[in-house]
Amino acid sequence: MSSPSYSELTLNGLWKNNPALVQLLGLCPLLAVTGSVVNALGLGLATMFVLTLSNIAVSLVRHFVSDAIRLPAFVMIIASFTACIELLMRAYAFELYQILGIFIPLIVTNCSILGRADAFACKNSVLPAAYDGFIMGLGFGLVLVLIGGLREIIGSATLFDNMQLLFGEDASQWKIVLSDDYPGFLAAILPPGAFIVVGFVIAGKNVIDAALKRRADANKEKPVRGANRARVTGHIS
Amino acid sequence: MSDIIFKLTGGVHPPQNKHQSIQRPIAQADVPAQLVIPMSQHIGPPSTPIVTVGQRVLKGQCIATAESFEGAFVHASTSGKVLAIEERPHNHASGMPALSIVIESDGNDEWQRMPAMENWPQCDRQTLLQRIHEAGVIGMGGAGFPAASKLATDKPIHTLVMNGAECEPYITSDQMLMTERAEELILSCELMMHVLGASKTLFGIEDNKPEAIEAIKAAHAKRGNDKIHIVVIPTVYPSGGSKQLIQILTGNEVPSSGHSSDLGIIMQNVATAVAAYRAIVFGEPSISRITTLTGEALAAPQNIEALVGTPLSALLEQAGWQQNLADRIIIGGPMMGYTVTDTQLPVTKTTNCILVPTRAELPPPPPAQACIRCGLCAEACPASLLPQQLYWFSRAGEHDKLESHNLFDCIECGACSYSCPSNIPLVQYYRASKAEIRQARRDAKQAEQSKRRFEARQARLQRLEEEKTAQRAARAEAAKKRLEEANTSASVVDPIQAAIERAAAKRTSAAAPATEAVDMIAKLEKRLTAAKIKLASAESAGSDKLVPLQEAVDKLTQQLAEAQQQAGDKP
Amino acid sequence: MLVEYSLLLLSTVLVNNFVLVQFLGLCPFMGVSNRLETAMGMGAATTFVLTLASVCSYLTFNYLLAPLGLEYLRTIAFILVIAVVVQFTEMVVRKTSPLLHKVLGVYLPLITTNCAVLGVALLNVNKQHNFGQSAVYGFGAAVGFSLVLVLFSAMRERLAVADVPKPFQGAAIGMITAGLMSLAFMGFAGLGS
Amino acid sequence: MSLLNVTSPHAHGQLSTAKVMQLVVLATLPGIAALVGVFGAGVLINLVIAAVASLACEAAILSLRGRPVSFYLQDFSALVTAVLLAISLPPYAPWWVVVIGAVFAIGVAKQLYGGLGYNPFNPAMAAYVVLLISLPVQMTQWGAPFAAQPMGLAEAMASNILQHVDAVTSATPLDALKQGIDTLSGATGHIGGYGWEWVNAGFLLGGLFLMWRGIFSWHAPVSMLAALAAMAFLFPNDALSRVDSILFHLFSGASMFGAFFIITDPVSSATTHRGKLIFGGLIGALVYSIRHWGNYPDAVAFAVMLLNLAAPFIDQYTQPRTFGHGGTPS
Amino acid sequence: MIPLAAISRNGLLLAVFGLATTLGIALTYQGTKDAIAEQERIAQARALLEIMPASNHANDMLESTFALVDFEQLGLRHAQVGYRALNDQQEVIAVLLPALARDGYSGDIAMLVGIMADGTIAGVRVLNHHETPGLGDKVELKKSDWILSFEGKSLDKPVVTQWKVSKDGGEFDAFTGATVTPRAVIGAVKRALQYFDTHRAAMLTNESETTP
Amino acid sequence: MIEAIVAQPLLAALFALVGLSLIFGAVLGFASERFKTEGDPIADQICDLLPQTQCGQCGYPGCRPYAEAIAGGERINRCPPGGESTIQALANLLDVEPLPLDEEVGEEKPKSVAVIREAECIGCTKCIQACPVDAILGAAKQMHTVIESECTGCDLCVEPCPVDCIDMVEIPVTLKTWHWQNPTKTADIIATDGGQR
Ligand SMILES: Cc1cc2nc3c(=O)[nH]c(=O)nc-3n(C[C@H](O)[C@H](O)[C@H](O)COP(=O)(O)O)c2cc1C
Ligand SMILES: Cc1cc2nc3c(=O)[nH]c(=O)nc-3n(C[C@H](O)[C@H](O)[C@H](O)COP(=O)(O)O)c2cc1C
Ligand SMILES: Cc1cc2nc3c(=O)[nH]c(=O)nc-3n(C[C@H](O)[C@H](O)[C@H](O)COP(=O)(O)O)c2cc1C
Ligand SMILES: Cc1cc2nc3c(=O)[nH]c(=O)nc-3n(C[C@H](O)[C@H](O)[C@H](O)CO)c2cc1C
Ligand code: SF4
Ligand code: SF4
Ligand code: SF4
Ligand code: SF4
Ligand code: FES
Repeated sequence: MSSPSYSELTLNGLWKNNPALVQLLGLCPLLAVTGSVVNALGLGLATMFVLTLSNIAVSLVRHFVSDAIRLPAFVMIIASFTACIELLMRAYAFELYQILGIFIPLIVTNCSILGRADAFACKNSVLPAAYDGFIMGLGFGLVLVLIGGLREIIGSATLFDNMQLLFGEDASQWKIVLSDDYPGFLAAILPPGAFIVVGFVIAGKNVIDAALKRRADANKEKPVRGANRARVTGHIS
Repeated sequence: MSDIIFKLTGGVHPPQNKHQSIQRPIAQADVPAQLVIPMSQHIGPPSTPIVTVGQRVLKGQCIATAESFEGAFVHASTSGKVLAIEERPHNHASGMPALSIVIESDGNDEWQRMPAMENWPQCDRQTLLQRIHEAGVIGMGGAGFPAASKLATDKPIHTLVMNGAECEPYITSDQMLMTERAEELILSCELMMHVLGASKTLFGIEDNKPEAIEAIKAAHAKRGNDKIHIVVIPTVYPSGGSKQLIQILTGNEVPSSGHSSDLGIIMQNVATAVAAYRAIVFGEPSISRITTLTGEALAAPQNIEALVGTPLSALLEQAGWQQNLADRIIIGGPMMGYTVTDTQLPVTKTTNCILVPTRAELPPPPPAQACIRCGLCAEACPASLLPQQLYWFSRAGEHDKLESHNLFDCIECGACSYSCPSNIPLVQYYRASKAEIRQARRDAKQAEQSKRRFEARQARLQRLEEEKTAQRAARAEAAKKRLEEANTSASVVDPIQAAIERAAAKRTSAAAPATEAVDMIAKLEKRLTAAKIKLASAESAGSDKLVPLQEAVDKLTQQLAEAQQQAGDKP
Repeated sequence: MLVEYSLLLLSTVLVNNFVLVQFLGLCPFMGVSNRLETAMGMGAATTFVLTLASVCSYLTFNYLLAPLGLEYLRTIAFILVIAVVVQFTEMVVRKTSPLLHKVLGVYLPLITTNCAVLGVALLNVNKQHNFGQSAVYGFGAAVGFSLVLVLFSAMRERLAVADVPKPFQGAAIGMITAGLMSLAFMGFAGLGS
Repeated sequence: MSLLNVTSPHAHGQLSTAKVMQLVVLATLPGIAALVGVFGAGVLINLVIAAVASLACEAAILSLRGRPVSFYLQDFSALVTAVLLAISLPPYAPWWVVVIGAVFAIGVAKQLYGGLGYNPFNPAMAAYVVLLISLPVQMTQWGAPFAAQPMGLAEAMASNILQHVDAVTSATPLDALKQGIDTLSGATGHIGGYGWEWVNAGFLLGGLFLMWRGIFSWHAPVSMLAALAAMAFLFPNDALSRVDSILFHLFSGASMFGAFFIITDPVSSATTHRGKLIFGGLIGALVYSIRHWGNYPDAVAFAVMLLNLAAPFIDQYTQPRTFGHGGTPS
Repeated sequence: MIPLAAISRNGLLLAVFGLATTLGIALTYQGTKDAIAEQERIAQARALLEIMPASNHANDMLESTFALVDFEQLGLRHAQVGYRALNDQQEVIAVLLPALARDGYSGDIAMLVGIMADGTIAGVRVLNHHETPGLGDKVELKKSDWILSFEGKSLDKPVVTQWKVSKDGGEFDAFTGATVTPRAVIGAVKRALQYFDTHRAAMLTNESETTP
Repeated sequence: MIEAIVAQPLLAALFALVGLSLIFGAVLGFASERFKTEGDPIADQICDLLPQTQCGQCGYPGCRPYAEAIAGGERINRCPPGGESTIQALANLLDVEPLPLDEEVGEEKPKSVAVIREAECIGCTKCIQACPVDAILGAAKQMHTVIESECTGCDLCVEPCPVDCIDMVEIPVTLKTWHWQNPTKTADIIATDGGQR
């Protein structure tokens, strides 16, 4: 397998094969911790961290593991990085840790289904693997933040509230209030809103994709039909 | 008589519109100049023509035969000359052509009857069935199922059901038959019971035909046969469906995949019974039928007894067709009939009605709206199906679901479409889906067969291939034997063999990582065998390359042993 | 006792439904719900594994990690336990009932990556459930998961023929439907407390 | 001359979807009249706003999708949704609450699924629930019944649209019951709480009319009311006697409105007869459970949505016995 | 046949992984252990510190707890402890009492009431509740400042009869559309003040005792 | 012993997890040996759904190989003879979204059979070798003929024929095979989605 180029990896992770919007993986955190930007960002960063490091680690050890224990070994690698970040967050961002709750340890399952370790890292050398992990994490994190932002705006007409949880006291100034007498639209912050906002974001992506495809189709010739037909009986002399 | 009747499941009450066509008595259609008689008027294999082009035929003469009871005999409807035997447009929902015999009428209408069997009560069942078969009597209530085939059932039959329901709006051909030929009809019942060995007849008539009921009751009273029960049933569509009428009259349901004969019941349409009666008592084959001509586009709606093969246009003319008013021509009633666009199509034995409505009378279907799952269709369905679900599955092409929702129990009565507030052509979906499923079943069978043949072929080719390799291997083996014999130092061979075995044992453990050493050993082995084969063949051919080959083999053997040694040390 | 357990069950199945309220196990919920039959298979497999995993991780935590003061190792320990349970289940099923294996087999490996399983294990610790509670909690979570999965799949079979606008077809309308489901489940709030 | 070539049946019944919808709107009139009598003219303003917003939203989406707009508007289903939503809202809700509700009902709950016939959830109820959890303040402001000076149309307009007058609000009887306040009325002769029995009677009347016209079968409403009554009898509130409890729950809140107008929505409910019995019965039981043990004083909307969710599943397992399949002949 | 070779090889390899990963986690844990412990303490004391900021007192309130006699009077369902704030002289300057309002709109409302030695309220915080989001949840400081309106109030400021929501003729505002929740909170705070009144002497003497 | 371990947190951690993973690895090793999967039952099920035309248009030499490829993750929309209905059936089986037929591989055509213009046939047997289901009868230097009921319509025999005497003939609709079609989508106003949206 020839390793894909970095630009291809980037496009894949951020858009074409976005883990959250296209592969529909990691949905739990996507919905659970996106009530506000700060929560989303917190989990997004943590995921990115774990994904990158575990991809590196997996790529490093890929020659030593046999098929039978491949999955458990990788899961253990991911789990250990997750456990580390959990400990670090407890130590240095405790309030955020409390808010994100079990979704921090759940990065384990989340990342293992992101499947990058299995699908990519164990077949590629360290650098592409690291980059892939980073981009996939970034793609996931960006969607988290986007949805967090949308929900925050619809729910309470604010943006970047409580950023101090992640970036220290100075960040509490970052809060943007969009409307002062907004009555609040709680459904956006409550579970139903999470699903519906994600649904609309996916639909939005579909619209953009359709537009892009139409443009691409306009200047692309049709594939030759049956070009790669196999000879069923070709091997007979 | 106080026969109990049962309630029909579902059903609808469309406006009857029967009065228009019962104002006149049954008229006789003129003999047309040319008749087109299709060979596929019945359900079953098409009949086989036995006349030749140019041959003169008489009215009632057999012109096509059938081998078994599943087929039907066909007779000339009038005397004349056979003009052609060819594919002609057929009076069928498809409008597809069918093999037909075209007869040019000579205007004499000269009869050739079969011998009458007035002593039928003394005749045995088989003789009577044969006569019904040879007279070409088929079900005239709709489906066109050969009467002889139905009557020849080997199940014990206790009840004959006469279907005089005629539940479709507009149609009055059975009604007029019952009114005008009541006595013949009562006698036909007796004949049918005799053929079937049935002990009673239930004669079901809808209560919207008082004249017919009166006539039949009078004839019945006159004849005084207490085995025949005239049962007046409430008017509801589709009470005339065979399963439905049996439900109304007996309270029993014909099992889904079975026939009424499983309940000991056989049902015949009244016109069929009369046709069979006339075939036996007068020797007249089935060459004509009573057809209702009705609809507001006709000036003189009426019933006409028409010869099979008469073009529709002739009948329409006779009933005062106002072409400019006609919106469509429906063969059958407004609920189950099909439209035709060609007025030259022939009347067949099953053409019970030609309905020519104006646009105002039966407006064209408005565009379908979405199904709102209101369930009105399910309320109407006489088969207790869920038409709306069938519709959804049909749209989605979910064949499994359609079958598990019993699509094949749908009798295509159209009650659901009739009541659907969203104007969805439900029945058409079902017809299409049924056809698709049948096609899929056929395809699956075909695919299964193709797969078998493909696999058989592959297996054969592989066998051939194997035989070839086996032969090659045998040759190699023989050569190797010779090589061994030539190689006196057996000690060289043994470690190789051992190594090969060891490596092979290693390879079989699938979980074992393919280390380089093992690869190496395998490679060496291959090269060694190749070299040995070459050596052997060189030997047998007496080639002069023997010495270098022998050296190569020795070297490889040594390498292999070394590699083996290394691999053994490693883990 | 019985009342307490049935309230816990009610609360995990409906009020705090894992999928719609707690947001756990969403990937299989969205992924394995196109057909009713598959959803039922998945539900059955998950119910079995989740209950077993809940109990096993309880045992691991309380009899191995807690006595040694190793609470911080719970994530990695639980994920190992879950993987073993899944594998083990597959082995047992395959050996004892090939028929059942045919029905459940394909879903079993998917369960390891269902975060409801790890979620149950972790929540058992957080909520300091005892053995019985852990079992009931795991079972309730799985029943809640299966319930909404099955209902959702029946609904999606219907959606498959709906005239959904192009951009919303597929995952988007699935999400929105799940949102409306979750809206409905908000009605259970406060029940049983 | 060209003759039509179409499939059977060629005849068609009288009922059309548009007519069904018109009848439903018609049948809400007695209930609306009672609402006006009890709470003043506010509900009328809501009706107008909701109707305009719903139809506009439906038309907008249809034209976005390139569909024939007038063809679809003529089925009147958006109007039904609007009317039913407006009836459920507090009579003096601000205008924008009504608009948000109508847009959610039509835009999200109905048209995202393809419009009439495809929506799995009852649009009016989905909108109601979204509003209730999102804007609880506005959604819990019910005016006092039979206010000393009932609002006329002008005042109602001022209240709803300009939000001038602060309407006097009070807890609804169900809410009061939940809080243990005795506004009950058994003593004063008002069985469903002051004024509410009139409203319920109005909807009962309209519902019976629809049933008589064959718009829906008896199964769902009867089974819902029966289940509600049974639950009220078995687990009465401390403040009520068993009989009072039954009457109170049947004639308070949205019981009759729900039973005859909401759970009968053909699109989102179960379709088979047995299915409808289960559907209605579970709704009745859930309504009482949530009223009695849950966080919400009335629960028709939640219960309906919960059962909407189960409707396809119920349908799947309550197919009627097809003609000729098993069963014993009668 | 039991494939011993495969078992032992895989087992060993996985064990190596286990070893490595555990080592990683364990080392991280050793590194962060103290920081985590510190954070957890802060979190526990957060509500206490919000009411009695660190600048106002000199002790660790988590350490100076006392058992509450007659805890039912505070609405509590089971025994809990109260906290004392001490000044440099180890005198009690305030007590912090847990209180529970059982008549919330949907379930119990748990709170912490800080009362200065002179009987005025230092602050009130709601710790846990299930009130309707958007209606009753305005008792949280995150959602509204309402809860701060208790500060400086005491049993006679306003007088006992005025400890009601305005709708019931009292001193305190309620939220639009939600009267039940404030009514419950006010009631519970009032009860806490009355409890303080009755048990003042015992509570204001600083004799640390462990949790009963 | 235990006390000693507990006293050493690092040691305890190592001990616990190494123990767990030892057991785990052993169990998995055991499982991997003992319960090897043989064959792929899902491929059989897939193969049963394919039309068995054996035409190779999917890019695989026959339906079975394509079935195996699908089981291994290949897309399900590459079989033109099966068309929409096969794709739908596969989607149902595999619980994935149905895709439109891949344009690249061809289009769904009405079913047809091969017919040899017998007068022109030179009896070269090339078509016999090409036919995947042995549907052609004939021997060297003799006229060949297609068994219509066995022909899958794969058209593999057309190209090898040196004299181009094989035609693919659509199977005509007859009175027997005619059936109702679904109502046309254009008549059904709900399905005219403005072209695409
Ligand atoms: C919906 C439906 C309605 C039918 N209505 C009648 C009817 O009114 N009269 C009738 O004789 N046959 C009617 N038939 C046909 C009968 O089911 C049955 O074919 C016929 O009575 C059998 O008699 P035959 O074989 O003599 O035609 C109807 C069939 C269907 C499916
Ligand atoms: C023993 C027996 C076998 C029958 N076999 C068939 C059959 O194979 N196909 C068929 O269409 N009708 C068959 N029929 C007749 C049907 O039951 C039915 O009467 C006929 O299809 C006409 O249908 P209709 O009555 O509903 O129009 C059979 C009847 C009997 C008594
Ligand atoms: C769904 C729902 C939830 C409510 N939640 C609360 C609540 O959490 N707290 C509260 O005080 N009132 C709540 N209420 C409002 C009360 O039931 C009651 O209507 C209100 O307190 C009356 O107060 P008012 O006199 O301010 O109008 C809720 C009402 C409804 C319908
Ligand atoms: C008896 C009946 C009841 C209805 N109830 C509702 C309802 O509760 N909510 C609603 O939005 N539409 C209702 N409708 C209208 C229509 O079915 C609804 O707009 C569809 O759900 C939209 O697809 C009803 C229609 C009928 C015939
Ligand atoms: S009658 Fe028409 S609209 Fe009503 S459920 Fe049946 S198909 Fe749907
Ligand atoms: S056509 Fe079929 S589905 Fe429709 S009512 Fe008749 S039997 Fe039922
Ligand atoms: S395209 Fe279809 S029919 Fe042809 S070989 Fe491939 S799978 Fe078989
Ligand atoms: S005869 Fe030709 S078209 Fe028919 S199966 Fe054989 S190769 Fe294919
Ligand atoms: S993130 Fe996929 S199941 Fe939870």
